[in-house]
Amino acid sequence: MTRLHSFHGGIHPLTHKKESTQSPIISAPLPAQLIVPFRQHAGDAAKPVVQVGERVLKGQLIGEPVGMISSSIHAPTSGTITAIELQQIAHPSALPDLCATLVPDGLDEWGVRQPLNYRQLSSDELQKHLRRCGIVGLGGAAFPSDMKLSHPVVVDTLVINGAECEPYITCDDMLMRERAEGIVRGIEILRHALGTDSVLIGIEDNKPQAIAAMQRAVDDSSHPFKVVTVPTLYPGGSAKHLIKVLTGVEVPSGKLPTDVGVQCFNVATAYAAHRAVEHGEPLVSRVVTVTGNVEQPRNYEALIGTPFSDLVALSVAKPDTNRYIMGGPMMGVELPAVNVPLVKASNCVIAASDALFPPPPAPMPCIRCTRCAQVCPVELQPQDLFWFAQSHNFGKAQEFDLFDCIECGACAYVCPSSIPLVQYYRYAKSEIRARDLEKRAADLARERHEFRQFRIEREKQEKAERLAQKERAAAEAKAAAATVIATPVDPTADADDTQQMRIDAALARAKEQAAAATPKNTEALTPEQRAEIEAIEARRAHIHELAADAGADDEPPKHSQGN
Amino acid sequence: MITALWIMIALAALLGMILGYASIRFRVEGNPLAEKIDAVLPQTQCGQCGYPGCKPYAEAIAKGEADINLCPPGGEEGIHKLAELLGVEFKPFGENAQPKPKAVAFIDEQTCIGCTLCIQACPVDAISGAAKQMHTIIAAECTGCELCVPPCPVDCISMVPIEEQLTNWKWRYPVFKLRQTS
Amino acid sequence: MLSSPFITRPLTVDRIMLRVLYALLPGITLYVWYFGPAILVSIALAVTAALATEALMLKLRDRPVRPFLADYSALLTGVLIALSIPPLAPWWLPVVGTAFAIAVAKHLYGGLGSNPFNPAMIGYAVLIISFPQEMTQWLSPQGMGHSVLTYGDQLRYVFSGVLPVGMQLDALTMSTPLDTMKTQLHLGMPMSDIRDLPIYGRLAGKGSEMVAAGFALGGIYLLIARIIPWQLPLAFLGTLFALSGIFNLIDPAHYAPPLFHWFSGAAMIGAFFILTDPITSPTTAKGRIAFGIGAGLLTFLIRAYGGFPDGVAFATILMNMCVPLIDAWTQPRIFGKKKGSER
Amino acid sequence: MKRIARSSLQTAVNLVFFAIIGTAILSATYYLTRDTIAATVEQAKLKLVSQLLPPSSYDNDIMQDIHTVAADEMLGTDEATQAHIARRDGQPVAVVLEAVAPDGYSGKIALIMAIHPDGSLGGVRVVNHNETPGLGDYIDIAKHDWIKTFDGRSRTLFKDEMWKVRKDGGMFEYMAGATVTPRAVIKAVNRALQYFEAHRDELFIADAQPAKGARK
Amino acid sequence: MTLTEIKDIAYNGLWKQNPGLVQLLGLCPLLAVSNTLVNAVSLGLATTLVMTLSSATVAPVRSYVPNEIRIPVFVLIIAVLVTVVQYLMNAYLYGLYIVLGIFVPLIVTNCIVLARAESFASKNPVLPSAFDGMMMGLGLTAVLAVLGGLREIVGKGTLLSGIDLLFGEQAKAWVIPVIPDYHGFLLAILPPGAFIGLGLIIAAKNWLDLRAAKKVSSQPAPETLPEAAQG
Repeated sequence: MTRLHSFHGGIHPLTHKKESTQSPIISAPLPAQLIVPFRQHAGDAAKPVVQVGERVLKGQLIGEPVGMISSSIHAPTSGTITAIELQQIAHPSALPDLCATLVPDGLDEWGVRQPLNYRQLSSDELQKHLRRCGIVGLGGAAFPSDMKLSHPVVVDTLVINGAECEPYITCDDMLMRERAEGIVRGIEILRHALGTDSVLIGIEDNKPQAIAAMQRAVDDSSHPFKVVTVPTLYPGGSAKHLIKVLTGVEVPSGKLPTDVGVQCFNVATAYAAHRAVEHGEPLVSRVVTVTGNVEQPRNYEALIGTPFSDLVALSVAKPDTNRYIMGGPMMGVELPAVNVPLVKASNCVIAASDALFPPPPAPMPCIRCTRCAQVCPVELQPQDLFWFAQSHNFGKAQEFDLFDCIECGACAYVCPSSIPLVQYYRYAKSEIRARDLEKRAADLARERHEFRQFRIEREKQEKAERLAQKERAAAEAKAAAATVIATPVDPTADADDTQQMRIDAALARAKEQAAAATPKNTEALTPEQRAEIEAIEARRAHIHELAADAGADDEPPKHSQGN
Repeated sequence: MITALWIMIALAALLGMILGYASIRFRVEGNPLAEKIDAVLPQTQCGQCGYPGCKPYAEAIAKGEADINLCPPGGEEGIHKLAELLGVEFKPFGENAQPKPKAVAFIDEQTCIGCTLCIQACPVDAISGAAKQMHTIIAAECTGCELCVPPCPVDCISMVPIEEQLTNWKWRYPVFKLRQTS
Repeated sequence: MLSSPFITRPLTVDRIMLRVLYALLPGITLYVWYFGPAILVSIALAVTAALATEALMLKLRDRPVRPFLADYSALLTGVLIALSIPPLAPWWLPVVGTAFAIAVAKHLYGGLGSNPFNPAMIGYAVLIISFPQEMTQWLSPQGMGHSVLTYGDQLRYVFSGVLPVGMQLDALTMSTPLDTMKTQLHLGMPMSDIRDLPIYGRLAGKGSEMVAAGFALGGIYLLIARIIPWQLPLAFLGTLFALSGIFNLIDPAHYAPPLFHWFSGAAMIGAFFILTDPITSPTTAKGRIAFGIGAGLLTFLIRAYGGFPDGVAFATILMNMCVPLIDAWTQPRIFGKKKGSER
Repeated sequence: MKRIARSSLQTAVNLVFFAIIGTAILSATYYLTRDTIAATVEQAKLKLVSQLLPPSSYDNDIMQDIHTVAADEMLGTDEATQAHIARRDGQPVAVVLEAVAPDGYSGKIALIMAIHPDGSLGGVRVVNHNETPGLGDYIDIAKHDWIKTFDGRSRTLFKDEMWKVRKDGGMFEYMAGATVTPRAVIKAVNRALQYFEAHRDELFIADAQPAKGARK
Repeated sequence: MTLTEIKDIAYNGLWKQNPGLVQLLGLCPLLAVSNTLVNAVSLGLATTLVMTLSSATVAPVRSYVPNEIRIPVFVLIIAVLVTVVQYLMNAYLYGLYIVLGIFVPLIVTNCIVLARAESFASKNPVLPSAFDGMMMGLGLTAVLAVLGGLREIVGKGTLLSGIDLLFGEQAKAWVIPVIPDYHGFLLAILPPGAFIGLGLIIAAKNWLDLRAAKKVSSQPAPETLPEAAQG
């Protein structure tokens, strides 16, 4: 028996899980059209690689990862891409994002699937495969799974998250009950890729059937995995907290679990990894709970891109339903519209009514009762953070570890003054992030401006120096000439001379400038980019030439005596 | 009374010497305040304050020559920050210095004649292009200072306000009705 | 768009305040039993003044009146002030004290949640500083005074200041047990003789010790119901007990025993109802212990050496001032951070 | 180095210049106002005494007719004080005595009183106290007339047990809630009278030399 | 000094830059002696006298004072003036001198005196400086008077108590019993009352300013035009 640890705080909201676990997972029918966003994961959006009008097969890559933290997007079924455009997605901002619209042809025809034997693959190869298959964390954060497998230090414990602590959500529960074997196989793949010995599968004690199923599957597989029953306590499903409960190790603030030799995956992610590796199927569908104010709460296996409205229609929303929540009631997002598409991170959709989720009463002032601090799993002082966020005192908020807040909502759940604490934290966090960006932009602008000033100053100096030199030379020559032939000097000729000299000086300086400017921060660029830059720099030099010519005339020569 | 006089004289002499010494010994060169002010300014280098850039404006504030409410790109928040830094009262913007929404310059490529005048005007070298060739704004480096707009002989540069997108979307400050509707 | 969470299960502010009010009932009942119903008049006056002032201030500050009146916080302030002043006080005494507490100590600082000082204690402090004479005329427990006032007489006196013919205020009132002790010690009477004076009961003042016990009972309910944190009363009463115990052991002739301190004056009501005001006490567990210890120490020092007979009110106010500092110094370690690491 | 030295010296000279002018002005004012100030101070003291003794009841210069009283426990004093003697036609009318009540509610209470040769009080005044405002401070003539109850009292008429507040069975009124303060004052006055009884004769002998600090 | 200058200086001293309400300088005496109207006004006038004289003294010598010893010299001038005032009060207003006690010599350290010497008199000619000192002093006196009057009425129910200290015994009759048979509210007379009173007065000033600003913004033209024409 593994010794369990505990964390500070936590709450016991009513779980409401029974409703949706009465019937097995069923496959949702093919919808009339699918809307597949290109940003379904943490990090950069994928880049579309299909054309409008193109026919795609199920599992065909339609968006490829861009940058380090990114993942692939695939066609969830076979059909035709009818549009690639901005469409509304499941985001609290209600702002649109780039999506592909896919009209299924009803054949559900798979493209090439390539099952692999994970034992013959290195961790690197597995990571690449998972990235290609678009596997991301299905617990909610949608972090690319391949990233979580690459780690610089030894990871000795793999924690599998089957806690599913949020009320209402049962997709992991049902997945474990019905597909335990696949999950265990997936866990073995992840364990193999990580190279760990110990595997701990944490499941909250309010899911006895899932625990039994998983235990049976582990026993059958003869892998030395441990299925551990953990007490039901929200937010026990937060990765860092589950790790604490199972191993007693606290992941340091601002660090990753791998820094303390632990990695954590959701059960659904393990299952997706299994499908990807052993069946060659990219992530095109997931299990999602449809519950709340509906006639038939249950779990569906639905294609990514299915509009939520289709799922809700299957479960039949009750007439007083007036809004929908994606995710759980504690951390979920209110949908801007019910026809936005299901994404990889969507574990649940809750039909909500004012009877089910009464709108909060008007907030009262904080009375510093610290009930929030008592339930905060991160042991923050939410009342202080609220105070700072409310007064826009962002520096202080950061000082009080605002960014360690996991936005679990436990504080707002117990607040006697009904203050929307989490919204204040989110507000403060996004303000701070925006300010950081602004600051960086300002610093960059300052640097560029200062460099420009410096350059202009240098050009001026050099020009003046050259001019002075030429004039001196000219004067000497004239003096010499004067001694030889005592003819009066033609003033116009002199002026022309100087003008010519100035032009020469400008040209020389422009060349020098071009030479000086090229080597800056171009080391990390591709040859094409370098060529481009060179071309631009050459043009620039030319421009400066012209500019210098224009400016040279009204330059008073006494500046040369400056320094 | 004579004693009092002597005491005063002795004290004055002593303190005077100390002060005279200190005034030379501890003279401070340069102005660290200007640096701090410069760090608060938005670095658009737009010159709307009447100074040729953010640094000169910062120096002017530090010397007490310029007011703190002259920087529209910094917004009211910028004034608040300056007021806090300098320990003075907040001053609202004047009539002709109102902040505008953030924007980046955009060159209409059909109209641009490639005169390079805007390139010379850009304080942060954020315009690429060459003579008789079309110019482009490097949007990531554009500070939205609008200095390139007036020199353009064909009016092909416009300021496009930065719209809210998923990448720059922010959670709003929670707002509630204070009075309950009854 | 609203942010998550979408479900809440709060024990709302008004319910918290209401439970605190319930918890005061045993003490008030015993008060009436031992000292007559004049206190109820005081409470009614103070509560009316509190609600009226609250409504007026909310109106002036352009805030919604109804939700704030319904949170019972002003009401609680009124009751606490009434309980801390002599029951036979003229009608304007609780009114002035409560109005000052609500208007100045609460609303001028920003209203509920923003006041650094406990409004009830500020109200009390203002009264004892401004009207020391009225504030020392405590009613003798029933049967203790030289003459007894009927209920009707009590009411008449409160509003008109007229006593029944032939009756002297002197004969009805006396100083509090703490005050008497201080005076007698001053005059050189040893503690053992003082305790034999008729106004003292088994533990402390006759009657008042039972009232204190009633407040303690209510306090224990609040502790069990987890309305108030345990650190504050424990640290406060513990410190008071320990300090008075040590001094009593060293010099029993000049220092009262610990239980006397516990059941005299505002120790019990202070420990459970005043120090525990969340708005004006620290937010961290360690901070609360520090706060309680500080308040206990100050209370004992003021009682033993200060110019006022009881020190709970001033100790509370002084410690209220230290709260931001205490909070800053006792920030707990957060998840995933080492103790004492850079914030 | 030389520059620093010269600058220091210059600054010093400058400051000295201003100091001299300032001191000169101050000295001038001092000499101009000195006499007036001394006269005013004396008058103020006389005014206080006049509250205890009608100026018509004596004809000597009581500011000059002084007896130095050594510190005494009975008076509550811990350093020598000056008693002023009032005489009419050379005969002693009263002595103005300082005393201290050490046990006020908030520290010492300084008293001044006039005692006639027969041991009766001309009057008592509180010169300095720290009693609780509104509570114990009614002993101050500015707040209340209570202190006038001492006028004319003497130990020959009233025995020790009468020198108490009414609550303790004595003859003096008090304000409810504040008994410590009047008790302290009554006790101090009573003891001062006892001191007077013991030293009656010597108190009326003036010091050979006028006290210091007197007029030139 | 032009008329606008005079107006500006007076407006600054009495209202806009009022030392008691806006600059919050010289609070120590302000809070300590403002328990009655007479005390408050007396100290206010003493301060005004010192400020007028010090500003008038600083202004002519300003160009002869080297920068290093500017502050010491100003302090010296102020200290001399205060001591002179103290001698005079001691000699001719003894009762008041006793009541105001330590606060008369404390005028030396009253920040507002040095502040005006430093920020105005050291940059301006004699006449405007003296006028500025006087106006600032009167501004302070006005605040002191309001505060003192307020505290006296609330605390004692009278006005002008202690007037005899200034004008002798016969002035005792001048005391106005504003609220007859008043019980007294000690808090107002004690130092906390001063803080609360000052806070309320500052609030009142801010409220008046806000109201004035609102008025101006709603109808800007008539208020501003005549002044501009004058300039």
